[in-house]
Amino acid sequence: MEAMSFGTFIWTALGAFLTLATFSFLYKDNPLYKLAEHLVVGVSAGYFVIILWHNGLVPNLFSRLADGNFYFLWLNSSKWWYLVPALLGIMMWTRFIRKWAWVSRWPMALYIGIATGLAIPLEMKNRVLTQLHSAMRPVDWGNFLGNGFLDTAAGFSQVIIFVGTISALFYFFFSKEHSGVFKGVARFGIWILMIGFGASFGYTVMARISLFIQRIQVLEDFTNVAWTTDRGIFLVVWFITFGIFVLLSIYEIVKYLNRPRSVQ
Amino acid sequence: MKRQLPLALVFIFGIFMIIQYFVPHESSEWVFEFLLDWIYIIGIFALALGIWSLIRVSWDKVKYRKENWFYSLVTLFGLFAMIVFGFDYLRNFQTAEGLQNFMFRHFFDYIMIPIQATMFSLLAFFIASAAYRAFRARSLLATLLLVAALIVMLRFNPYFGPISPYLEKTASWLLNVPNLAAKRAIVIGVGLGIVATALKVILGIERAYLGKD
Amino acid sequence: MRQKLIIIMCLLFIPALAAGQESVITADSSLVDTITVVPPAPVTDLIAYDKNNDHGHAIILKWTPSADDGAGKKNVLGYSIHRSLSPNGPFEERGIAAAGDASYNDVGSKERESADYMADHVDYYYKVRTLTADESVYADSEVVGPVQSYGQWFNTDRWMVLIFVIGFMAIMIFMINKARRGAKLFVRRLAGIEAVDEAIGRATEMGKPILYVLGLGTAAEIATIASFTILGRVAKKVAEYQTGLIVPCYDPIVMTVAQETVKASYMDAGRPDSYDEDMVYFVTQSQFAYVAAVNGVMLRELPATNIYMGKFFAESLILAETGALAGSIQIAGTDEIAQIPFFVVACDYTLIGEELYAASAYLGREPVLLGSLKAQDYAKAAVMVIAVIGFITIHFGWDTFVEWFHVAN
Amino acid sequence: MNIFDRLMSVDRRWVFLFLALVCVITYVAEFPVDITVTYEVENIYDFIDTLDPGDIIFVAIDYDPNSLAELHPMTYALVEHAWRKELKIIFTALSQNGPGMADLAIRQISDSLDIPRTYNGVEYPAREIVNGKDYVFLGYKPYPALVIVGMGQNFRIPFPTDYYGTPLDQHPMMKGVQNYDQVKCVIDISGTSGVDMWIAYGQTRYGFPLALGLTGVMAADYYPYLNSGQVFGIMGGMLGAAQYERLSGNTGRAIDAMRVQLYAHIVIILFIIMGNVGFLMTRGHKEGL
Repeated sequence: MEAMSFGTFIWTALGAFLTLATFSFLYKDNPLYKLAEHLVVGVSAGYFVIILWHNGLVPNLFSRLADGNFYFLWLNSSKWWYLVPALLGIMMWTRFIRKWAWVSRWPMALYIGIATGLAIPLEMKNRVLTQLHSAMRPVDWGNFLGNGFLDTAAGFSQVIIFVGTISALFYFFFSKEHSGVFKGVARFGIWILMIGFGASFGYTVMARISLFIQRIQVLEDFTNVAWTTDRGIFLVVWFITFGIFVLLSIYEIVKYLNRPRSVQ
Repeated sequence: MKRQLPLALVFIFGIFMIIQYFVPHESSEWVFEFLLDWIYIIGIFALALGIWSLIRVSWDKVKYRKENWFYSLVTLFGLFAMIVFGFDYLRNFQTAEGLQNFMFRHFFDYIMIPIQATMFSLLAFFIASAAYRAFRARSLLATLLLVAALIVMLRFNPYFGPISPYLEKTASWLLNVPNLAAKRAIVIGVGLGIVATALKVILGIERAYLGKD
Repeated sequence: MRQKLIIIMCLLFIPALAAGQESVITADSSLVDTITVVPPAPVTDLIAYDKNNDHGHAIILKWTPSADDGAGKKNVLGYSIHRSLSPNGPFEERGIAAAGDASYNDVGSKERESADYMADHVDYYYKVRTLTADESVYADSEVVGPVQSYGQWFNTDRWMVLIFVIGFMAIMIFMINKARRGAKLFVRRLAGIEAVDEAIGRATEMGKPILYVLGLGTAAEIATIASFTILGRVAKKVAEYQTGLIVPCYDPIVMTVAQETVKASYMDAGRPDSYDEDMVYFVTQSQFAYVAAVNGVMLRELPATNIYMGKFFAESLILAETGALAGSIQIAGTDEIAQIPFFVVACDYTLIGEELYAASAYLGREPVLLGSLKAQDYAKAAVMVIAVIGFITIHFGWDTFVEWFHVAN
Repeated sequence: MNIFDRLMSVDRRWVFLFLALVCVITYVAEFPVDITVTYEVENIYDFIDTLDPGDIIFVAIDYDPNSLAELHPMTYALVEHAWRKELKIIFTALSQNGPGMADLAIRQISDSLDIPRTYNGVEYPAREIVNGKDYVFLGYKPYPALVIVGMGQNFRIPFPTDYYGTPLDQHPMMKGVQNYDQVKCVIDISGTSGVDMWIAYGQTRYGFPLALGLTGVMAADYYPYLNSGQVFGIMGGMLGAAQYERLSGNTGRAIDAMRVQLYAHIVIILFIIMGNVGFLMTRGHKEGL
């Protein structure tokens, strides 16, 4: 374990403490979780203010108007047209004044107009056409049963992919009652959907457990530092960090053991 | 002015952006990039509204001593501390030195990262409790969901002896065949849904987002 | 960007190659004969033309690889592309293609200030040099040119997208007009939608609020825009029943729009006085900090119903499980495919994918919106018919039809 | 409330507690677990295992620190296996951040070889790994496609000297080694698109046997190459690394991680089964009423 200064260790302890505080949410909502929650909300909101200022506003607006002058309202800057988005941005602020709040609809309308117009051809291409094109694949009839057990590349798998896609699309029809042949196809569609959902749920478990393992590692590293340095003060910090949670756990266990028992 | 102009703006800019997609020429590209800058800058200005909302809601709690008001103070502390550090103790607004500020970085590394990473890791537990609570063989559909999930979760389990390789193969088949079909159908449907909704917005049929007077 | 990167990397590589050669020769003279230094055959049939369907500033080169590339003397390493403003030079190296490649896309910058700037409507001349391990042993092709780059006004790769967009728009306008004229349109029931009404009633009975989460999307995302419409309907009912409503927001513009939407709904319901600006508030733009806050709200306010509509990412399951713990009825809808399984498992009702986009029409029951739903169905039917035709034709070896639907870029 | 009702309505906090305990215990206690081995990993193992001492293999380490957690265990298992079999290795690192990690891996695995160990019942004596005799680390050069093509003619073209500045010909193991013709196989451990280059410019052009070690997310996309025979084996993610560790009898970090995964999965599955047993039993009961 590499040497760590006491200052850094205190910060690490803070991180470990907040990690445990957040985990305490699993037991129930409690003051420590509330503390962590409210702290992270404030800190992250402040963080984004700073990031958007330094990486957004300054390079995208201020630096472009930098050669302009306040007395000319920056109209003399070489990229004066960037005053337009600035003005639109300021229009958003009319929401602070009740009477003028409706002005903020203009930039909002612009924003939504640009976003929707952008989405239409892009989504048509990226989702509909791309998937449609890849759905139209020839089936490998010569290798219908495939090599070995449930071969993904086998012909029958390709048939199931195609039929499954079409049936699942059937399920999404809104203006047709699911009845007759339609019902059968839509039914197969929903089976495919459910199997797909189940499989991807099961597949994700591993990645989620990994996240927890990583948090255990962080706490382990913190513990290792505390126990392998020769300065007792590290251990004191370690005991304080974990001690609060140990005491609270004992308190909860005692409370649980002495709970009033209802007679059934 | 209050309602017709915004609707007209949505229509004009929407149609422009659709046409723009088909015109690769530099002039169309220039306008496109300029408009994206607009969106970006409007978004940054709007953050002020968001921060104002956060401050007002938090401050109200403190002022009227509502339940948990103390924690709102913590939020306000975090917010202002980050802003002060991020401008290098309010000394540098024009240059990005604040991003290297010692406290700014340490608040990020030892407060934001641990809490967020831990929130994320709670998923390990929630995925377990969700599976326990919801995976019941209530109906055919629920059973299909359950069985598919079980097989995939067992895919690397060695305790089934000779069946193990088959479990692994079935799992990979489930992931690559029915799962692919399901995804493809959903993606196509979603694509059409998005285009339909976007068209409704541009044509002024869906206008809930504009509010009313 | 990627093109530029490759060019930069190539430029870096050339001195490395040169330096390498030197040290080989000095290090061990026996090595010299292990590397062939006979000049290779030059590339032939070199052609250069403007790249189509772009904004200009790019020229494509094609050639037949050297006879010694992978065959013959087998000593070709790659090809370097040289460009000049005059057929006699001086030539500037533009990039490198590996051996076996038979084309190169010379992309310049469109920024006048850039060192890599490549002007449109200017005559350029090209030659391709066949490279070997020895820097001084190479073979140049003949010079081709002049060739100019220029931008196009229509991207012919995308005509199928245009047909689809216009076709869909036409069906939509037609169906909406039909609906306006009073045609009866049938829509089947969707459990998730019907649950919304019940859930609001339940909240009223319990005297508890409704939590509406718009997700992590920005207002530029169509899923969020669809969610605004649903929020509008929910808020109207909430106003009528005088139930509480909590809308924590992730994005400031989403918050602004949501405030307008909710306010309008309260006015529609005739209760503008009950509208409180703080029902819709901003939390933070950080994914898990936002989740932490919403979790807190769920456990402290114990809402009767949680509605999640819009874009959701990994947080979907954290929200849904915490909501279940709080005993709330939960209705979710998202188009984010990876998250649908989690909502399906943990929520009482889930709108899968495009059902989210249909929800507003269902809740409103206005003929115009139902017309658009019908249009969506026709488009889906068209897609299915095309898929089946394509699937059949490709089995008969006719893949032209399928290729129509391939959009190159 | 009978036992089956109880099975159905266990407080979720017991699920949390149980899962957390199992994760922590399996993380701390280092007991071996068995891993189901798939043929695409076994192919790689068998290939390496049947080579003769002195044969040369080529290992490309093309990943960045962000995929280190998944791919480092593969490198460790594979390289240690090869060195225990007294094979010689040529390393390259064709991604920008690769050389540092490759260097670290080489040093750490060399240290491990200093200790005698028993794998799969075979005793391997301690062995000093010597640069130039047991391995050569060529290092990094930009533009991977060209480097890969160049090495097909002669390793000395892109890499006249190795990573540490020594001319290749001063290394005894490089005597007579010109290009891919003298190596038995190429194994690319990659978290980047460099793997496409190895397939397109390397395997397709020079026809050497190629095996891949990929991140879990990437692996699925490369199975078609396995079916077409261009690639003789694939290790995908932590699971692939764990399989290799198990085959070589060298329990390492991948198996450590998989041990937690395996038991965490089993806990979840047990809870699901418990819920269903309760559900099925009470449903019959209630319908009877």
